[in-house]
Amino acid sequence: MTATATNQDADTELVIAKTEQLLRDYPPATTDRREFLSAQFDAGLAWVHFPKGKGGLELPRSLQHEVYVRLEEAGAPNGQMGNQLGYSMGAPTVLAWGDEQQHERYLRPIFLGDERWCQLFSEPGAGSDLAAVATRAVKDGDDWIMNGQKVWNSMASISDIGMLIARTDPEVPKHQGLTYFVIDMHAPGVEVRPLRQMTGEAEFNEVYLTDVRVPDAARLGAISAGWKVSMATLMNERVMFASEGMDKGPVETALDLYRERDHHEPELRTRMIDMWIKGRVLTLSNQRAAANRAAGTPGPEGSTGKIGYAELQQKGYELCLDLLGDESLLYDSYEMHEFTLESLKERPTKIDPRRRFLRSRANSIEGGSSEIMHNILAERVLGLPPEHRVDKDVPFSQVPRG
Amino acid sequence: MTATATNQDADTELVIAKTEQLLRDYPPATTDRREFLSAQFDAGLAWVHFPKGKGGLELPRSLQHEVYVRLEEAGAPNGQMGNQLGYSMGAPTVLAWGDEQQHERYLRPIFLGDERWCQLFSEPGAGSDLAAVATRAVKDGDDWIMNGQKVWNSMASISDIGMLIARTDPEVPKHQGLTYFVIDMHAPGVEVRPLRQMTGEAEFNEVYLTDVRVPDAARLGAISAGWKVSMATLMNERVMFASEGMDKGPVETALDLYRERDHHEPELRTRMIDMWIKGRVLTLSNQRAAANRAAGTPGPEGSTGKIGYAELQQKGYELCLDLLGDESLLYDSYEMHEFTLESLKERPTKIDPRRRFLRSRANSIEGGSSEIMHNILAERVLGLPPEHRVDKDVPFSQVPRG
Amino acid sequence: MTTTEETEELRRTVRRFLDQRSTEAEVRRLMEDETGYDPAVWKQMAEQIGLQGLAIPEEFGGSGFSYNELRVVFEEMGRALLTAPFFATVALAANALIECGDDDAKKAYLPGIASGETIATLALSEERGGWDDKAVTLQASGSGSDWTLTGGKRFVPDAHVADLILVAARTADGISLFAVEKGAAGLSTEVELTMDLTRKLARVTLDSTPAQLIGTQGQAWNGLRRALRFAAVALAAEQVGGAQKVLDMTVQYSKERFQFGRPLGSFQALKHKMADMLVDIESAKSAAYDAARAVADGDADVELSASVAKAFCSETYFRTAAQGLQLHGGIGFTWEHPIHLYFKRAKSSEFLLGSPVYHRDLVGQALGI
Amino acid sequence: MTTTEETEELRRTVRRFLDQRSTEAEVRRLMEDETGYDPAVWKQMAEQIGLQGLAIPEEFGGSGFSYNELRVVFEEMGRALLTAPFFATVALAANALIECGDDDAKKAYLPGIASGETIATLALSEERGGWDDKAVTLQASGSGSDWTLTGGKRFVPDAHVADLILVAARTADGISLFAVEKGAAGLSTEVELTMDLTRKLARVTLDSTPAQLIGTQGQAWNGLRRALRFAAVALAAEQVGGAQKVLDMTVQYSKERFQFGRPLGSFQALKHKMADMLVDIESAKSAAYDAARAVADGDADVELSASVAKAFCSETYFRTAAQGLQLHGGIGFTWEHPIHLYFKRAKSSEFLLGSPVYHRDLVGQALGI
Repeated sequence: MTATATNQDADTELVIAKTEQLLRDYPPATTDRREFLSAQFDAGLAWVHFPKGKGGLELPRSLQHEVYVRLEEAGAPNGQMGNQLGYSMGAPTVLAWGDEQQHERYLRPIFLGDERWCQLFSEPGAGSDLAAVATRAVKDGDDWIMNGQKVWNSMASISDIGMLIARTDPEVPKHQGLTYFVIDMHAPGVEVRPLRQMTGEAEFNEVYLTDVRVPDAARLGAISAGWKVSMATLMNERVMFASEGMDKGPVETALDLYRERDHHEPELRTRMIDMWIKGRVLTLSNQRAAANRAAGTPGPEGSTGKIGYAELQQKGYELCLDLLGDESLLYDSYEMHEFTLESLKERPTKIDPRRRFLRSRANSIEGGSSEIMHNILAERVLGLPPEHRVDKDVPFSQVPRG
Repeated sequence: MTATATNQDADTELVIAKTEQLLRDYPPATTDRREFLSAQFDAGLAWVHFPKGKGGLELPRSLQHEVYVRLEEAGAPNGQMGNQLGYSMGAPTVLAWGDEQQHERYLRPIFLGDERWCQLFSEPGAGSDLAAVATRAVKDGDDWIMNGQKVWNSMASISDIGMLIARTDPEVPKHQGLTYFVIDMHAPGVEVRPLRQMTGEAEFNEVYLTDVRVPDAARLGAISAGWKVSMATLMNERVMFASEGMDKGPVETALDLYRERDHHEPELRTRMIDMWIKGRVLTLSNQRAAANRAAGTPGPEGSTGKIGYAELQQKGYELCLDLLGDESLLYDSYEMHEFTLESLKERPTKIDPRRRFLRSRANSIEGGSSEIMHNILAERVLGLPPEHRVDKDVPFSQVPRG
Repeated sequence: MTTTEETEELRRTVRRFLDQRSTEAEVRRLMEDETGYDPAVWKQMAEQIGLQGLAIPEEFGGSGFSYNELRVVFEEMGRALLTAPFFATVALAANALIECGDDDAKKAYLPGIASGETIATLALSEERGGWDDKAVTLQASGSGSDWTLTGGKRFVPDAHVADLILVAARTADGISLFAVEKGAAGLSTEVELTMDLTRKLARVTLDSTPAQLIGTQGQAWNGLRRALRFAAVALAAEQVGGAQKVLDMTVQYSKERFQFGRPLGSFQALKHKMADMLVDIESAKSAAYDAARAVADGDADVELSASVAKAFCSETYFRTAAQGLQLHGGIGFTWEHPIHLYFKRAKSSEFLLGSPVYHRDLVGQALGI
Repeated sequence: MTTTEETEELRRTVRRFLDQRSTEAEVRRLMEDETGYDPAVWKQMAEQIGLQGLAIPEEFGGSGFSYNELRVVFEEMGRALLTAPFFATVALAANALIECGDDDAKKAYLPGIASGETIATLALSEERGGWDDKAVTLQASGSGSDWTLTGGKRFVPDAHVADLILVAARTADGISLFAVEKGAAGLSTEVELTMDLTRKLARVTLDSTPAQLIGTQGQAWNGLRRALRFAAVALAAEQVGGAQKVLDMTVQYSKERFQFGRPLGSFQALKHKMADMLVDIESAKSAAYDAARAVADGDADVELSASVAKAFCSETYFRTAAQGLQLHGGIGFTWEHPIHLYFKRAKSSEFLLGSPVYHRDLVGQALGI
């Protein structure tokens, strides 16, 4: 019963030592934010699993946690804050598919917060069927001219760079004709409009692209390799979704509400307990998934997390409303708020459970709907036969759409 | 607000009058069973919706109820008893697809109980995909030679006639090469074996057919018309399934168990109430379906009944077991009983809820699985696109099976 | 009992009217409008098709039809998300009057409701919510025919536009019912922001407000409870109508929306979900229609039927709306798509007149468990 | 804590053994056999792989491994439907002894269990069932070291083949634990017919039967309760193993079985159901593994973890078995197909050691609600 992972211990020690060194050399209290983050990048503590010289130390990704725990304790700035999409999804994609110049061009500005990133994948006609992207990019000399419409773009109104997939060849089957770009959100022809949602606010945007000129240097990966490149982005999105927001979630909110009120129908106690158990088991599953990933033996519990998360949010806030009773007939405000730099900073700690109840309906749609996640589990984990595909070997231009 | 259905009233009166006449002419107390039933057949009160001279009066089917209520009150014999499959499924099929000779040959013996019928449709390789029947019938002079295996045949061991579909042409798509026969269960080469089920008993049989010789006169409908003919049988089967067994069902059993015991976790009360509501709503739905059928405006509530019935049985007996508590760890008897003429007569009124619990698992499989019922509702009622069919236009002999 | 054809003719008439007068654009306009209804439409409903008086007895100015007809009207209104004080006036106030046992009050108020002149409502819940007798704590002062009310009521549908507010209050011998008319001294109303903007709920504040006693002092609860259950049956019919509309929208969308080169509705997992919605809604219809029949026939256990219908139809509507929203994908989450209006109506009508949890408990009591 | 590789090596060893020794044919033979286990296999389990003593402390003849390893053994036994008194001996009796606080008793009995010589069980429930202190009403007579027991116990796993029966009984100061050895005067056992024929449950009748007091008179309940919870964790691991096996069988079948010219597993509605089974089982594994870890680490709230695991894994196993049976269609309903054996094990293990309803109630108490 002795641990054999001595390597792992050595890695952990190295990361801790380097973090402590960074904090000694650049005391957070007296160091400018950009200067600190720049030093953190140089120390390889931005993404410890990245290559040396590119913000990392070539160590297991799980050790990044050790860095953040210590930086937060010391009150140091956080390089993800306000640029989660750039940090968690943009950077790994650039690293995996960009060339040396692109690594040089994009990684440091992401980490320093000089450039905020957003994602421009979904379209009105390409939701679950993401590869059905119809936004066209046509080569024009050294540039590409883009036209199309994107949707469900969070942060787009305050971002500098957009990760975008566009169709560069409509005459081949749909997965083959896509190319990946990182476009300048301030370029002429890029128009960002807030998209109001059922909660009243506008957390997302629509992005209209009209004759937007994008240099070929902003292409990530080869022409027509866009689908593969986008997978690098999406894999990281699902990790984000499955693990976020577990601090003061629906179960804790419900338990608080339950305890605040003095009497209850017995049915509510039953549901409260059931929900608490589900929440606990989901947390345990996420921990198990993280441990297995860290140990290099990822299991299906990674993919199941997103389904469980959505269900817990939805059923959990339904219970909250039942516990609120007739107050659930009312709402706090349907005024349309847009996402701004300010709202980003003041990240509210207590959101009305009725708003969260409405918001939770999107949890089973965004970032891969529960239906798509079920397909993935059935086909990739259980090895069941794939869906019958009518669009597989047909040029995109001839696939029925609507 | 006045009723306009004066025709209906006249029909009802006629049926009642004829029933009372029958009872006067053939007092049940002093009349032999066969004699009474024969007179009932001649009076057109066997199946009131059948043609005159063939057991009917050409009146709405719903009026049959009026007959049975009065006969039961008067203690008259019941022409369905012990031959439900012949009465409810065989007779309508013979009427719809048989010729005059066949009407003459089969209808009266069914009603008099001279010939008991069973159904030989399903096969090990043809369950939900019933049209995949592989039992072969090959023409040999005026006869057909049959070989194959049937399964899930209730009453087969005590039946005289089997409704059977067989493949007469394997070189056309599967629905087109089937033919319907009513075979003599006592013919050489017909072997009936009990099929033990998870409850311990053998309610069904397997039927092996080895070089069974069947005269062409036992063919119902045209050669290759078997699929259409079988629909007449199956339609009547679903009506049977959706309406049976609602007298002392799982909800009443659970309520009795609930009341017998003095204390309960609150969760059980919640589930008891929920189940009672579901049971009541299902009963109301069945009543609505019956009323709409009677009024000639059948709605989807007919097709939804079977799904609801299966679910109520399963969840209901699960609740019964929870109410029984640790007694549910035990069982009454796994001894293998077969279905006999005697067991048919003494139809037990109180079956152990643990046995019913096990039996209920078949409710969502037999007579069209819940999955198939969902397909039917989605495609026929909601008009959604049909499943992708790989076996539609392919000769049966070339369809992948397993 | 009417024949099916007559009921269906009524349905067609109401649907035709609402298709024109309660369009999505109109519903959205009224959602943002604090008044919350269109007086011209209200007048047409009364004068052209006589909806307000449909189930009011002929002797009190109505047409004397039964709940078998009225439930069709509520079904259609639920389908169209009609934004108007119809539920408050017809399901709550008219039922409370019909069940109050006070002929003078009936004569005084029912004809105005039937003709469309009077908008009315019932004020029961208070600060903490709830829809049973325990919810009523407001104390009336006075005696004989001289009463005043002081206190607050909440979650009162359309009180801000009501000409007549029926108020449940405590008196010496129990719960009594009072009539408070618009403009009465000390009466004020304030619309609250509702999750479901298509049904307005108001706070009512009473400050020594003169009120007319209806029925016998202290004896109002039995009638009120029956009225609340009858209103719950109307609500169940609304829920069934809304749920059917959501299914229709979803089926339609799934036939038109293509993903992976196929209509969404060709994916078996989605087909089965829609089939489940259908099973659920057909069951809910059975519960709602039977409860309406029980009201019409005056069944002895009509309150049980009402609780069954309210509990079952509430959950069916919510499940249907939630599933329908899911099957619409991202578009269903936007403000501009109508499905969230149904989703919010579904959730809110779960709570109105007592949640499914509450009504299931009542069913348990009726079963003696 | 062991590394994953070591645990997986243990799993492979146990699976290899059970693949040979607990085949379906063997399970079916033992189902019909009243003894209910194969003494040769029992001996091999102890002598070849040391399973009985795996988590018994080294000082009492065991190997001193923790529940992190033991749960793998139970998982595999659940998967193979092992029909043997292993659960009774190791999960119930050994835990009761380990938690009894009586070193003499441990020394007397644990080495025999570890070596495979002693088959043991715990008798708690009586005529009415139940798994808490209220279930224990049998009154012991005597004092000091001189006790006799008279009365009955029910639902006692494998009591009919046990060399040692630990009996919970009432004494002056509360619940006490007693050891009754095979052949004791007045002791008789009778196997009852179980729904799940792969686990035998017996009635135990005691008639002035001499019994040895274990631990302090009247102080046994705390240790017993812990032992019952630890046994519940073993059962949860069994359930997880059984559920995974059902999913494996179902996936396999759905790939091989063709209907409509396609494998069943190509139908999306069925694929999604199997995906749901997977999600469910992965969650159950998280609960069971964590509870085993909590036992191994001696967490303060280990009893809560055990109740969570028992409640969750019980229902997962049953849902999985029910769905698996459904997806097998008619063949799954036959006696000859093995899936009903899992279905019955699932349902029965829901009740054994307290139903999910009971354990959820305990969770509620722990939450203070």
